[in-house]
Amino acid sequence: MSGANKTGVTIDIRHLSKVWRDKAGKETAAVDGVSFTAEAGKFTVLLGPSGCGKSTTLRLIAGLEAASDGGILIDGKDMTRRPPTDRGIAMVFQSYALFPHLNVEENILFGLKVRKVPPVERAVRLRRVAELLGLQELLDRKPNQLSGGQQQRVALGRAIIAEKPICLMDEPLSNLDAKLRHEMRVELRALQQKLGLTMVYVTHDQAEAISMADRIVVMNGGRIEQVGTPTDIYDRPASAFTARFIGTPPMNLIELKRGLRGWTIPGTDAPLPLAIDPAQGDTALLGVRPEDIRRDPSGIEAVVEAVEYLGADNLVDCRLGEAVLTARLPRHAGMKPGDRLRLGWGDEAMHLFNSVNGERLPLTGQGSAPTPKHDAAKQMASS
Amino acid sequence: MSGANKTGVTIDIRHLSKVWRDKAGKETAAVDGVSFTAEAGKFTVLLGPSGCGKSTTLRLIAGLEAASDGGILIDGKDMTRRPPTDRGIAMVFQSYALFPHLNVEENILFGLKVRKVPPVERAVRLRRVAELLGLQELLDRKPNQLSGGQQQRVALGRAIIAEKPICLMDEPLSNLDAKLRHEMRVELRALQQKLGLTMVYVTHDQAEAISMADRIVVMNGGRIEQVGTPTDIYDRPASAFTARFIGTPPMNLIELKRGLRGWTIPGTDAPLPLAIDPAQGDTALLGVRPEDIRRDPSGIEAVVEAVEYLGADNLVDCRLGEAVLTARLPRHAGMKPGDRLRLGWGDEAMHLFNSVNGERLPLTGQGSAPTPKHDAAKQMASS
Amino acid sequence: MEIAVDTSRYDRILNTIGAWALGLLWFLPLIYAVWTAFHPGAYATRFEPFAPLTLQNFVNAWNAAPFAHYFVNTVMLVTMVTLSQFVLCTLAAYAFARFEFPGKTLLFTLVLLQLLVMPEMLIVENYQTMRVLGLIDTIAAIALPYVASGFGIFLLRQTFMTVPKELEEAARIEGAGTLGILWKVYVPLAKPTYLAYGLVSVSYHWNNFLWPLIVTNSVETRPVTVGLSVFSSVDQGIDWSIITAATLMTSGPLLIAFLLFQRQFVQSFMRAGIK
Amino acid sequence: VDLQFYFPVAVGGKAATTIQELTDEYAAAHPDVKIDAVYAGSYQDTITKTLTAARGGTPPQLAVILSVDMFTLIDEDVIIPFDDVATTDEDKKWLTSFYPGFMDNSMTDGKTYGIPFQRSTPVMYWNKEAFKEAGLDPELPPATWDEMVEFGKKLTKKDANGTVTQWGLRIPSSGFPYWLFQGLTTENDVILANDAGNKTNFDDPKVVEALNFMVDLSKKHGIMQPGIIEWGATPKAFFERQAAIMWTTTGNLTNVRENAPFDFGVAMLPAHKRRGAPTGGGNFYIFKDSTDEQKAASLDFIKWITAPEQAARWTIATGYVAPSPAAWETQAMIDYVKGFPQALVAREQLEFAVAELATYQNQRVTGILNDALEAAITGTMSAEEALKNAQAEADKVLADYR
Amino acid sequence: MMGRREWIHGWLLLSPALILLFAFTHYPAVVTFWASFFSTPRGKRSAKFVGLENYQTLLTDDKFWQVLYNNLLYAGITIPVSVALALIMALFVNSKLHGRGFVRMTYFAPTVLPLIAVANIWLFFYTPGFGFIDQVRGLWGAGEANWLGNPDTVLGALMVVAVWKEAGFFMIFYLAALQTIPPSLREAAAIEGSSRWTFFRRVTFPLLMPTTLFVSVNAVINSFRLVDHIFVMTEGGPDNASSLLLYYIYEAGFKFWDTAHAATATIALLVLLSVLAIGQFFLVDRKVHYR
Ligand SMILES: Nc1ncnc2c1ncn2[C@@H]1O[C@H](COP(=O)(O)OP(=O)(O)OP(=O)(O)O)[C@@H](O)[C@H]1O
Ligand SMILES: Nc1ncnc2c1ncn2[C@@H]1O[C@H](COP(=O)(O)OP(=O)(O)OP(=O)(O)O)[C@@H](O)[C@H]1O
Ligand SMILES: [Mg+2]
Ligand SMILES: [Mg+2]
Repeated sequence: MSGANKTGVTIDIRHLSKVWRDKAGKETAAVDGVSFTAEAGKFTVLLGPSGCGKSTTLRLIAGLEAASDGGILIDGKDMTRRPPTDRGIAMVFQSYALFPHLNVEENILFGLKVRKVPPVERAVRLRRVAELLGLQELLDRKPNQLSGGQQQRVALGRAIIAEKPICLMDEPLSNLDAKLRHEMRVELRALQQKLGLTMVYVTHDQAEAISMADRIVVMNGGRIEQVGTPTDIYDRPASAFTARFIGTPPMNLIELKRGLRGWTIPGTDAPLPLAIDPAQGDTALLGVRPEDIRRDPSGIEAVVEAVEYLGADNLVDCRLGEAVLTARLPRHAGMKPGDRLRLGWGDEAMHLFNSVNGERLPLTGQGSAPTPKHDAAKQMASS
Repeated sequence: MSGANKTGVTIDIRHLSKVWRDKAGKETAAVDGVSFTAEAGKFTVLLGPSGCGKSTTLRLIAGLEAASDGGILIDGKDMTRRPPTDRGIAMVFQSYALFPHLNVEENILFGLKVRKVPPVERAVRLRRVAELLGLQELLDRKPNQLSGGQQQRVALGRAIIAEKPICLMDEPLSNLDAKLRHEMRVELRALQQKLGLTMVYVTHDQAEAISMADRIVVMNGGRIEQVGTPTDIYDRPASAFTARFIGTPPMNLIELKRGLRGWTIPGTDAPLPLAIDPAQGDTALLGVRPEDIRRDPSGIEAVVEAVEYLGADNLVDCRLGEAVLTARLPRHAGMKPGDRLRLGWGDEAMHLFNSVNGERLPLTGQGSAPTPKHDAAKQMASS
Repeated sequence: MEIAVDTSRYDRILNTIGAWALGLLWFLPLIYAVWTAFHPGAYATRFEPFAPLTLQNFVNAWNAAPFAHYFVNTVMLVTMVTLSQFVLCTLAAYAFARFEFPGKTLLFTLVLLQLLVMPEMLIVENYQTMRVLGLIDTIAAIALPYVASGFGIFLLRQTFMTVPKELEEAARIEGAGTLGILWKVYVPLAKPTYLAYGLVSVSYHWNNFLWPLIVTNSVETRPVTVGLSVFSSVDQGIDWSIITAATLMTSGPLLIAFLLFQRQFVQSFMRAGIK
Repeated sequence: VDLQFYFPVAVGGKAATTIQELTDEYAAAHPDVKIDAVYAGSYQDTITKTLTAARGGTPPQLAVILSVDMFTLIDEDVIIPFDDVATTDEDKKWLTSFYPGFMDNSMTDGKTYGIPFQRSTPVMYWNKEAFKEAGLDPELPPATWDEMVEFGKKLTKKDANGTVTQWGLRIPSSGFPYWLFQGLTTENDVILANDAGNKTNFDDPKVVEALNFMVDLSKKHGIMQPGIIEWGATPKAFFERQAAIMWTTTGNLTNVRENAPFDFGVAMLPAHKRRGAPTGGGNFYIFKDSTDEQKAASLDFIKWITAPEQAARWTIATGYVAPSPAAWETQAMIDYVKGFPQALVAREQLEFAVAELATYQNQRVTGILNDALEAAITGTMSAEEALKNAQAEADKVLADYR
Repeated sequence: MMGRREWIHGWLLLSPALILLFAFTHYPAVVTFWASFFSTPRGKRSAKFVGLENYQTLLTDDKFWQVLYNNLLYAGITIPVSVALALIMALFVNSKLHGRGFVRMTYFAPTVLPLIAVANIWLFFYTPGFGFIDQVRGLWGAGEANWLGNPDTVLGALMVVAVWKEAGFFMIFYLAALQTIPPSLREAAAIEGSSRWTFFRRVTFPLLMPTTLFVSVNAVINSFRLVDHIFVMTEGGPDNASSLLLYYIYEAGFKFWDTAHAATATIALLVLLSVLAIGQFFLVDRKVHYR
C-alpha cells in the first residue's frame, strides 16, 4: 500500500516448546520442539488438526506467550524474550480481539494512532483497507453490531493497515463466505507479495493453504509432520497423517496385505503392481486420492455404497473387497448405491506408507498397473 | 441418541423482518420480509454472503431477538412472541457463547442439569457426545484453555446433547480442520436423520450446504434469493447472484452482446448457439461453471492468464476475447500463463441471466454448440 | 497474557517501587497502631527501636468488655447482613440490568436515593418500626435496615451490564429460567464483584456503631464496636496504646480475612472465552 | 420490678465494670428488682440513645446524662423532678446532702431534676520537675493569673531555631472550649447564664476581658501554643513535657497519676477577681414514661448508689469527685486521700465552684459560645466582636424561653 | 424477550428489595420531608405547620452557607483525588508485583479499620509538637504546626484523611472490574505497539467506565456523607472551619434536638445530592459502554 516498500524479514523458529500446566500440575505440551523457518517475503502456512498447536505457535512468534523452551530469531536477532512491540508484527486473532468500545474505524486505526501516523495518511490508508474489505458502510458501527464475518474483516483490516514486515494471521477467513473468501485469498496474496511481507498464516482450509502458501508446515499434536511446498505436500506426503490430512475429500488409505501372489487389497484377489522392501513387513498402507480414481473397465470391481452430491462433483464411496474407497466422479455420472463399477488409478497416483509408523515408503518396483489405459485416459481428460 | 425418537417439527417463517436502529436513528433491515418453511425432520441451510442476515434470522427463530414484523410458526403454533424456552430448540452460537466459568463437561451438561435430567443419563449422553466430538481428554478444561476448534466443538456438544426437536446451528464447523469437518458433516447429518431433527443451519461453506442440506435458502441483503434443493440451486440458479455465489470456484458470468450473427462474447467472433427472447434486450449474462469447461480442440480460443494450484485440480484463468473465464482443469495438465488453448462446454452447462436484474432467462432456442464433440467427451469422462 | 517481556523490566521496577511506596504511606496509621499497641504507653509518641514490648494493652482491652460475646454477635451480624444483601441485591440488580419494564427508571432512582439518605436521619423512625415489629435488642434489628442496599444493587447492576449477553442467551436456549440464568451465569461471572462487595459490606457492618448501639441493649446482641467505643471517650484524653490495641484486636480478623480473600482476585476465573 | 438504666462511660475502661458491679450488688440485695444496666456509649451517644428510645416509646427508667442536658430533657418532657417521688422527709434530706456546687446544675425553678453522680471540675496540674528546671519552687503552683503568666514565661523553653520545645501553659480549646473558659470567667467574677437557663451574658465586658486574657496567653505572652489546642492530646502533651502546666478535668487524676513520668502537683485554678471554676459531668435522671413502682424503685436505687459507701467506691475507681461531703468521710475515701492527697483539691475547689453553663437549647447555645471562642483564639475575630455576635445569636435562640 | 412476562419477572425480582427499601428508607425519608414543614415538637409543645419557614431559616443561616461552602470545596478536592488514586492503586496491584497481597491489604486497610479508632490515630499524627507529622518535620528542622487548630489548614487535614479512607475502598471495585477485561485486548494492543499508558487511556479506561461511574457517584455521595472523623478530630471547629453539611445536620438533630431544622437541612442535602449524584448518573449512564 502507500509507498511501503518493506521487505519481509526471516523468522527462525528453533526447538520451540510451550507447555501448559493445569492446576493439578498436569502438563500439556501444546508446542513440542518445533523448528522451521518462515522465509523473508514468503507466505508460510501452518496447517494441522484442531488443537495441534497452531495458534500457540503463532502466539509464541508474536511474543504473546513465553516459550517454555527453544528460541525465536527474527531477522537474525534473538527475540525469544522481547515484547511483542519490538518484533515488528501485525496479527489477526482467531477470536478477533476487537475493542468492544471502539467503532470499526477506531478499531482499524488503533495502531496507527498509537504510532502517531499523521491523520492524512491514516485517512488514505483507512479508505483503501475499508474498500478492500467491504467495510465502508460499517465504519461507525460497534463490534457488537456486526455479523461474525464483518467482525473478522475488521480484525483483518487492523492487521493489514499496520504494514508491518511480519504479518501473523490466525484463521482470518474462517467466517467469510466462499465468494468473499476467494476474493480475500487473492487480495491477501497479492498484498503480501506486493509488500514483500513475511506471512505466517494459520488455517484449517487446505484450499487456502495450497493456493496461497509458498511453504506449508503441517503440524500434529504439537510437532511438525512435514514442511514443504504445496506440491510437495500434496503430491508426496511424507506420512500417512499428512496424506490423510491434506485434500478434500482426503486421500483414501487402504491396508494392504502381502499375499502369495503379491500385495493385495484384502478381500480382492488381483495383486497390485507394487514392489515393497520386504523389510517393511507384511502390511502396508496404500494411499490413493479420490480425484485420481477413475471408472475403468479393466480396473478392480467395486460396489457403490453411498453418493454425496457436492455440486461440481459427486463423492462416491465404493467397496473394494474389505476396503472402502471414496472416488470423486463427475456429477453427471448418475450413480446410486448398489451400482457396480470398475475402478482404476495411475501408478503415480499411488502412495505407500508404513502401516505402523505411517512413514512414506519408496515405490521400489513397478508391475503392470490394473488400469492399462490410464495414459490414454489422462490424455483424454486434458484434451 | 438414547432412545430419543422425536420427530422434528415444522418451522414456518412468514414475512419476517428485523430492523436495527442505531443511535442516530438510522435503520438497517438485517432481515427484510423473509418467508420460508423449514420442514419437519429436514435439514435446511441458510446460505449467503457475510452480513446478509443469516445469524439474525436464526436468532429470530430462536426467540433471541424480537421480530420487527412478520411471524414464526413452530409446529403450527404462533411462537413469534414466545420466549426461547418454549420453542424446543437447541442452538450453536457463531461466537460459541461458552460459559467461561464452567469447564467443558459442565458447559456441555449445562442444559441437562437445568432440565434436571438424571445424573446417570447425563453421564451416558455426555460420554457419547464427548466421543463423537473428540473431547474426552478435555472435559475438565476451561474454555480459555481450549483452542478455537475445541471451543467450537464444545459449543456443538452443548447443542447436540440437548436432543431438542429443533436444532439451530450458526456456522458450527467454521473453525474445524477439513478432516474433522468432513467427519462432523457426516455425523451431524446422520444424527439429524436418526433423531428426525428439524435443523436450520447457517454456513458460508457451500460444500457443507450442498452435501448436507435437504433444502437451501439463499439469502442476500436480508432477502431471499432462492429456496430449493441443492441440485436445484446448483444446476438451475434462479439468479445471477445465486449462480455466482454457489460453487467454488464460482460460476463464470460473461456479458454477451447480441451481434449481427447472434450472441457473442465480446472480442470473439463465433456466435454462441443461443436463442433468447428479443424482449430481453441486447445484452445478457452467460454463466458457465468452471468444472464444466473442458479443453476442446474445436472450442473457442483462449489464452492462459493465471494458474492456481489447488491440489486436486488447477484453476486456470483464461482470456476469451474481452472476457476472463476460470476453468477447473486436472492438476497434471501442466499449464502456464501465456499458453494458448481451446475451451468448450456443453449446452446444458450454459445458464443465461438478464443482465439488468439478474433473473434467470429461459433458453428458448438451440443452435449448434461450439463444441460439437461434447457428447462424446462427456461419455469419455464418465466412462 | 504472559507476554515475553523484558523491556517492561524498568516499567515493572518502577511499578513495584510506586506500589510499595504508596502502600507504606497508606499503611502508616496501621504501622503506628501496631507499634503503639505492643509497647507501653510511654512509647506511644516516641519511636525508639529497642523500646520494651508488651501485651498488656491487649490484656487491658480484652478485659474492658465482654469481647468474646461481642465477636460472636458481630460475626453473626455480618454473615446475616452480607448474605441477605447478596440475595436481595442480586435479584434487584438483575432486574435493573436486563429487564425492561415500566417504571424502571423511577425505581432505579429510588434505589439510588437510598445511597443519598444517611442512616442517621432514619434512626428515630426505624427505631419505632423495630419496636412495632418487636425486634428491639435483636441482631435482626441491626441488620434489617441495611439488607436492601442501594449500594449493592447499583454495584451489581453495573457488573451485570458488562456480562456478554450471548451467555444469557445460550443459557436461555438451554432452558434455564430467569433465576437459573441469574444463578448459573451472572452470579459466577460477577464473582470478583461479589468478593469486593462482600469485603466492603463486611467491613462496614463490622465497624458500624451508632445504630447497633441504639437498637440493642444487651451483651447477647451487641457488636464489637460497642465494646470498642469504651476506649474512645475522651474525657480524660486519648490513651493511644489501648485504642490501638483494641482496634487491632477487633479489626485483626478482618485484615486477615482480606489478606486471604484478595488472592481470589488474582485467579483469572473470568478470562478470555468471552469475545 | 424491671428497671432499665442507661449509663455512659467517659473515663477509661474501669467505669463500666464498676457500674455493673454496683448494680449487681444492688440487685442481689433487692431480689424483687431487676436492673438492666445498659452501656450507652459516650455522653453524646447516651442522650441520643435515650431520646431515640423515648421517642420510640421505650425510654429507660433512669439514666446518667450530662448535667447540662437537664434543660433539654425537660424541654423534651421526658423526665420528672425528684420532688415528685422523693416525698418522705428522709428523701428530702437526702436531696440536700450533695455539694451545692453540683446541685446548681441539677435544679431549676426550685425543683430538683438531677442527682449528681459522676461529677468533675477542672483543676490545674503542674510538672514539678519543669518548675525546678525553670528555677521555680516545685511545690508552689501559680495562684493568680499574673503568676500564671509570669511562671509560664519562665517555663516556656525554645531550642536554637526558636522552636518552642516546652510551653508554659496548656488550656485545651477543642470541642467544648467554653468549659475551661468558664473557669476564667468565673475567676473574672462573671456568670455566663442565669439560673432559669434562658439568658446569657456573653457580651459582658468581663467575659470579653477573660477571653482577651485567654487569647493573650499565646498571642501576647507566648506561653501557650497558638491555635486550637486539642483536648484529647492534652494529658499526653503534659506527659511528654510539651506543656509544664495544664488545665483539665479532675477525671484525669488517675490517668496522670499512673502515666506521668515525673512528679506532679494538682491545684485549684488560679484566682483573679475571685477563685472559681465550673463543675461538669453527669447526673441521674428519672424518666417519666415509667410506672410509679418503677419510679420508686429507681429512686431507691439512686439513693443507694449515691450513698457514701458506694459513692466512695465510684470515686476511687474513676477519679470523679464524690458528690456529697459524707462520701468523703467514709473510711475508704479517707484512706484513698491519704495515699493520694491531690484528690482533695477538687473537693476544696467545690467551695468556689459555679454551675456549668447550661441553658435551654443548651448545646446550641454553648455551641454558639464555642464558635465565638474559637474564632477569637484563631484570630479570625476580635474577642469583643465574637462575643457580641454570640450573644445576639444566643438571644435569638433563647427568646422563646423567656 | 417478550413483553408482559418480562414486566412481571422484573417486578417480582425487585419486590423483596423494594419492600425493605420502602420500609426502612423511603418511608422515613418521606416523614422527614413532611417534618420539614413543621416546627420542632418539644415536649409539651407539639409540632405546628409552619410552611416554608424552616427553609427560610435555613437559607438565612450564615453557618449553613459556610458549611455548604466547606463541603463543596471538600468534595471538589477529595473526589477527583481519591478516584484517581483508587485507579492507580488498582492498576498497581493488578499487575505482577512482589508482595502483591500485602500491598493490596495496605490499600484496603483504611476501609477495614473503624473510623473512630483511625481518626484518633490521625489526631496523633496531626498533634502539634510531638505528633507524628511534626516529628518528621522536626527532622528537617521545621517548627510545630497546628494543622487541626488552624482554620486555614484544618479542612485540608480532614481531606487527607478522607482520601486515605476512600481510595482503598474504591480501589476494590476497580480491581474487580479490571479482572473482567479480556486479556486478548491487551494482546491486540501490545501487537499494535501501544504503550501501557496508551493502552490504559484508549482501552482500559473506557472499559472501566461502568465502574468509574459507580465509583464517582459513590464518591460524590460519600463526600457529603462521611463525617465520622470530624466527630473525633475537630467537632467541626475551629469556628466551623471544618464542619460539613452532614455534621451540621447531625448537630441540629442530635445535639440541638431541633428536628425540624435537621429535617429541612436534610432535604436540602438530599436535593443537592440528587442533582449532583443522580443527575451525574443519568447523564453519564447512557454514554457508558457496557459491552
Ligand atoms: N446489534 C446490531 N445493531 C445494528 N446492526 C446489526 C446488529 N447486529 C447485526 N447487525 C447488522 O445486521 C446485518 C445482518 O447481520 P447477521 O449477523 O445476521 O449477518 P450474517 O448473515 O450472520 O453474517 P456472517 O456470515 O458475517 O455472520 C449485518 O449487516 C450486521 O452488520
Ligand atoms: N491456556 C491454556 N491452558 C492449557 N491448555 C491450553 C491453553 N491454551 C491452549 N491449550 C491447549 O493447547 C493445545 C494447542 O492449542 P492451540 O490453540 O495452539 O490449537 P490450534 O492448533 O490453534 O487449534 P484450532 O485449530 O482448534 O484453533 C490444545 O490442545 C489446547 O487445548
Ligand atoms: Mg487456533
Ligand atoms: Mg453470522
